[in-house]
Amino acid sequence: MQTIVAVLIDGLSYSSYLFIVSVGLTIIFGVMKILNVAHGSFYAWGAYAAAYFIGLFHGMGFPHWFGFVLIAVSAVAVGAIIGLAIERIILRKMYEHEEVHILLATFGVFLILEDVILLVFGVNPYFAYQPMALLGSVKIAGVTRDVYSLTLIGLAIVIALACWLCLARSKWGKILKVVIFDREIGLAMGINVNAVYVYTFVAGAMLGALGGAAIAPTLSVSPGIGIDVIVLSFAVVVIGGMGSIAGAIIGALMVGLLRATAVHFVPELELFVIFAVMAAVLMVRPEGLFAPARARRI
Amino acid sequence: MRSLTGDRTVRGVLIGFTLLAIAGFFLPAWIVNNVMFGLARGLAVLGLLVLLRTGLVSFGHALYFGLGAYSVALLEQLAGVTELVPRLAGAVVVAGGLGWILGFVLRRYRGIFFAMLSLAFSMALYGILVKTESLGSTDGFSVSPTVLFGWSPETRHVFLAMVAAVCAFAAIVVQVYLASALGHLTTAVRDNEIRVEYLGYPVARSIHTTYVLSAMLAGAAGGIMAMALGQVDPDSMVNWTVSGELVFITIMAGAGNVAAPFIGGVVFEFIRTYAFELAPHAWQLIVGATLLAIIFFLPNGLWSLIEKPWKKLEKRRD
Amino acid sequence: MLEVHRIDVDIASVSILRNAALDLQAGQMVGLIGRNGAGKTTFLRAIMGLASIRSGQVTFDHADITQAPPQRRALLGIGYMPEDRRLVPSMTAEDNITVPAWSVGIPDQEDRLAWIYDVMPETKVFRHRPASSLSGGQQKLVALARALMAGNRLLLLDEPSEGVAPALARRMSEILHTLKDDGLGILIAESNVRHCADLMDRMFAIERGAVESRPLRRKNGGTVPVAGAIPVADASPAGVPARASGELAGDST
Amino acid sequence: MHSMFNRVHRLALGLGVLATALGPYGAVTAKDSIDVGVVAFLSGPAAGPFGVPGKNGAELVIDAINAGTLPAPYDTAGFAGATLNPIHIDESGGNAKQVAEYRNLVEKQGVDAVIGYISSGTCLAVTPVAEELKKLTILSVCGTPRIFEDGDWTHIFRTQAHAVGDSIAAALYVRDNFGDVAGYTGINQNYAWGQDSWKSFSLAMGHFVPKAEVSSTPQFPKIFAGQYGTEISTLALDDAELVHSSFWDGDIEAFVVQAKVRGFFDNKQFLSTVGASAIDSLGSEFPDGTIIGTRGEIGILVREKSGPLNTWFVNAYRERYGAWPLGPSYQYAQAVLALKIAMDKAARDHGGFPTQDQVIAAMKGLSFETFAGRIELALGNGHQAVHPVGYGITRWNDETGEPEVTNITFYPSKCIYPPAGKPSLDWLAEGMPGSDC
Repeated sequence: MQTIVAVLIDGLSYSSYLFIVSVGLTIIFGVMKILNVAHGSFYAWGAYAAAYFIGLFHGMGFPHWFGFVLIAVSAVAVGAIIGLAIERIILRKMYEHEEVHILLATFGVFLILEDVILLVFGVNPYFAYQPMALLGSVKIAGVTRDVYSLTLIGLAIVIALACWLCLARSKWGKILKVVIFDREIGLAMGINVNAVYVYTFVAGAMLGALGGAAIAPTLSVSPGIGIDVIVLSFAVVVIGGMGSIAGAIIGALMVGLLRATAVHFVPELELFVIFAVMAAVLMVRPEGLFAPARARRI
Repeated sequence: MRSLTGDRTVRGVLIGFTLLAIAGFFLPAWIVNNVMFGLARGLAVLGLLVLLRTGLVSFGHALYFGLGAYSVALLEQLAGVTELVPRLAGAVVVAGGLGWILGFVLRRYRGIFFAMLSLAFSMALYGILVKTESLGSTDGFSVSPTVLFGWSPETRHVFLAMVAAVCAFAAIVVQVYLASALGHLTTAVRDNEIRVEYLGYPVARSIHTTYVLSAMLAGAAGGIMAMALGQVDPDSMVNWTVSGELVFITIMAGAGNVAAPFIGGVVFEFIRTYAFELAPHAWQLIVGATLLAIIFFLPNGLWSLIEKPWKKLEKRRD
Repeated sequence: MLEVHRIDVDIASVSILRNAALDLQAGQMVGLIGRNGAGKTTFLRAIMGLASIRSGQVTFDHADITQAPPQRRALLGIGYMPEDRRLVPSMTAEDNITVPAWSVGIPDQEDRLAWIYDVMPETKVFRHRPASSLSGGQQKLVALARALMAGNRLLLLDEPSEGVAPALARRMSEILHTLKDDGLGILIAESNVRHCADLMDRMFAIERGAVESRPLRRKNGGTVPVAGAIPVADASPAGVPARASGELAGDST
Repeated sequence: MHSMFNRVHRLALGLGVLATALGPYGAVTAKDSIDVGVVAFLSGPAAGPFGVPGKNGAELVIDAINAGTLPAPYDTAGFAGATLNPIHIDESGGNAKQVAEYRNLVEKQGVDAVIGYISSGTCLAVTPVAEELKKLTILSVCGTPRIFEDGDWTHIFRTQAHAVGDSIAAALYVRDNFGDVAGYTGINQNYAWGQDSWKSFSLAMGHFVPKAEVSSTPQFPKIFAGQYGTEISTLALDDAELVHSSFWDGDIEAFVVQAKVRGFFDNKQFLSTVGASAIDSLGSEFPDGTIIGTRGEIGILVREKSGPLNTWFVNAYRERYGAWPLGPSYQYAQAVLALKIAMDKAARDHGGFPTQDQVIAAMKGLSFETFAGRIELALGNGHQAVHPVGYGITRWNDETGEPEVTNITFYPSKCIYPPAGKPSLDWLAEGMPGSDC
């Protein structure tokens, strides 16, 4: 019983983290049809920026809670600066290219950003545990857990709701739907598709960076952290259905809970199960469990 | 006309690889090594090129590359095999076998779904290897030097010649395949699948055949890599970044000719070696920047640099 | 109002339009007639900025819009209705119609919508239904309504009566007539002029990417000569074959 | 500037060789300088706590030896009189890449020897290639016993003792200080080092603390995993109160940070065989009361130890790098020292600059004074070092604002290593016959 509760809680907090990272990827794919490998870099940069600034401001005597502000600021700044730069400098010139070229270009950007991290932040790991330490711990079903990881669950819910409201309830969401459905018809109807792409990419980048920034306090932030994250979020997005936010939720929950179960019972299968499920879903429902309404011409 | 160009390519491949094998005896060891690594990668890229002609891009070809490499390592661990021929055969058979099985599934997929399913399969293998102690976990295995019919040569030059022979053979097989009716069919599938289907040709089967061929090439490539390097491990052989690198070399090389992958593979190996030497903290940056430069300025790959003057020359001759 | 000066358009380095030219005044309805694959759709897309023009010029109200970003057309009052309608299936009819209003930021969008419903009362009936639940003909009407939302000066209609029932086609002609009388310029690309030949002020024939002005044949058999018109011998409406039924398949829901 | 020129020069040379297909590099003969590859993690999670301190330690001692400023008995300048020119290589990127890099070092850069390697995985991968290329290679940090127990190498030395001694010393420390512990579990990385550490620790515990029950679900996350939320839950749910870990790179820091917030260390006795680097980087965040080891007479356990060599090392290191020397700083410095001693000795024995074979012969079975202890190449046919291994208990000192380790006990090498020729796990399983504890 205790173990089941532990699996649930571990799985949920891991899922939340996966969701926050993956939702940006799925949004970018949905709108721009770009599978962005550089998403792993947004994550890494978000984590580095947050860890760096939390360490810096903590050293200057700022209170612990200020870390939360820094997490948000880091995510927004990283997304805005790096996201905008990539869209403007690289992707803008590539929309007419073949899909595989765009994918590879994002891979190139990923490689470049991996090393720029080293050049900017050096090779030493960063720690930003202050926000996590501030929130302390709570005992659930006999296991003590950090409140911080639990708040990630809350953050994931807030982000999911915000995305849903934005897409389903706002004028913006409807414009986005038109572009998702058909870029050309959007243009013909006066939508500045380039602007939509910029906003989408920057928003997606911010979400990716937020994933990194939010998880930074629980990690040693060190070079290479983006490599595993990117395939994990691919798995999440593919399982749920590429381009679907509900799908990202389902995908993250499945991956998170599966992994937690594996770690508790058969640790050797921890990684395998994730990709086995990804393959299985692709085989049974290639569009993903929560495929968005297919871009079927009616 | 087409068979004529085919002949010319075959001749070019034969001459090129023969020269390379001979040159190998005069090159310093480190260049021999890099050329071998480059040829091994080139062989896997040749597999991707075959798929690309069908319009498919696999983001998980490290599955077969790694499988080939691990076949060589495990053959040695379990049965003490160090002979070149059984090692290579093992790599090709294991990779081709799995390719044949997975092909039944993958042949139904196109575009991004094909890429993602390939990725999933390769990462599943990665997940198993990394977490299983008896399979070497993250360490992998060492591979002892390859023996050639009971003879273990002092230098690696002989081995380079063997690798060159294998690559030449593979390139010619692919060239012949692409020129065959089945090969033409795959290209037609890329251009208009439905039309091919209407004409009554079995699209799924031709994709399946191509896929198995591609898996065998990547398996051989991994096997050669393991032998050339003397080491296998999941991060360098099976992780998604390896698949990414292979696709990168495919684009860098260009899909115009069966010789292109080998040129691309060798160039990549030298770029990496020098990038690493000049800037150990920024070698990925250099590789990434090269990738972007190729995509932007040389979208048809290095081969277009060779092809253009060649075509000009031919025109003049005509 | 709209002038297309000798444009060349390539798609994937295949020449689609060569020296294509056409002009249109406010309150005029002009037909662009040609068989399937002649380049009608590309011509309209080039005007909309969706296909890039290699050489030549497009002006609207004497302003050069050849290289202007595509979305600027809607702002200028040009509405476009693609042949295959392309409504967003998950959105309601009204949301589909209102899209250009949101993107362009039409200040009197309520009035405009009311006016559209006034011209096409039938669309008002199913305005709250998702586009995916509408019949092909209904979707055509919604697509026209959507084009009207931004297109208060010029309409570019790609095969408006294609694949719809004769009754609806007649109704479409009626609507277009009203719009023309309201002063809109209308350019209709058709492979079959039967339904709106009456309304046409001028016609241009398009064949293998070249556009030529040509006499209009009235129902009564007479012709209305157009200044500078060059008669095209074998391109009479009757000579335009009906489209292969297989190609219609994609158009029905 | 000089090194830049060198690189460009090498690049041009390399290209020249490629283009004109010149013959292979000739063997480099007598000289006033030698090139030595120094391999350590310069990027990745292991760079900060291990690679960079290791590289610094090597650099410090190389410069001092080149200049002849090391205290006696190592105060002669140079290596058999020659200046050592280090070529630094990053150990990250996976085993296959390291093997390729090793081939490049030897065959392209033409180094005279290679010093380094932190990860047991890299050591296992590089060793056969080093032997194949016949290049003197001194492994400095890695700990898997498999190197010399599964193989017999001529060109490979290791100046660091292997993991079995660390584990035995750890079990002994537990017996001596926490003898009534009822059960134990572990979290170790899923590769050679982690697996060997856990295996030998549980064997040693069975021997020294037989009452303690071993957990059925020890955790083996992937190296550099970085997130241990789920693993911490499983360990917390386990009844065992002692938690063994051989985490060493950024992983130990991540684990400690994540576990501490969850009150993990309030209920568990944590034993970290090699996590000392985290004590400095985490400061007061590092849990008090942890059993900590450094794999030898190095690092934080000998920080206060007096003696001219250690005082010089600690002070010179602090002055140059502004930080305490960590275990890896000592380990790399010791490997460099071994090379100097062997080269000097070979030069003395043979008169003139020694050949590689002479250096190898001189190094075999070497026993030498290091900065804070003694190293004997007693195992692996004179190629594998043994030395005492110690443990202590961590405590944050609020007054000095520095961490400290109390209650330090060192266990002599005669006690914790098997006699020459005996595989250590077999020896452990047999109950450590001949051990002198």
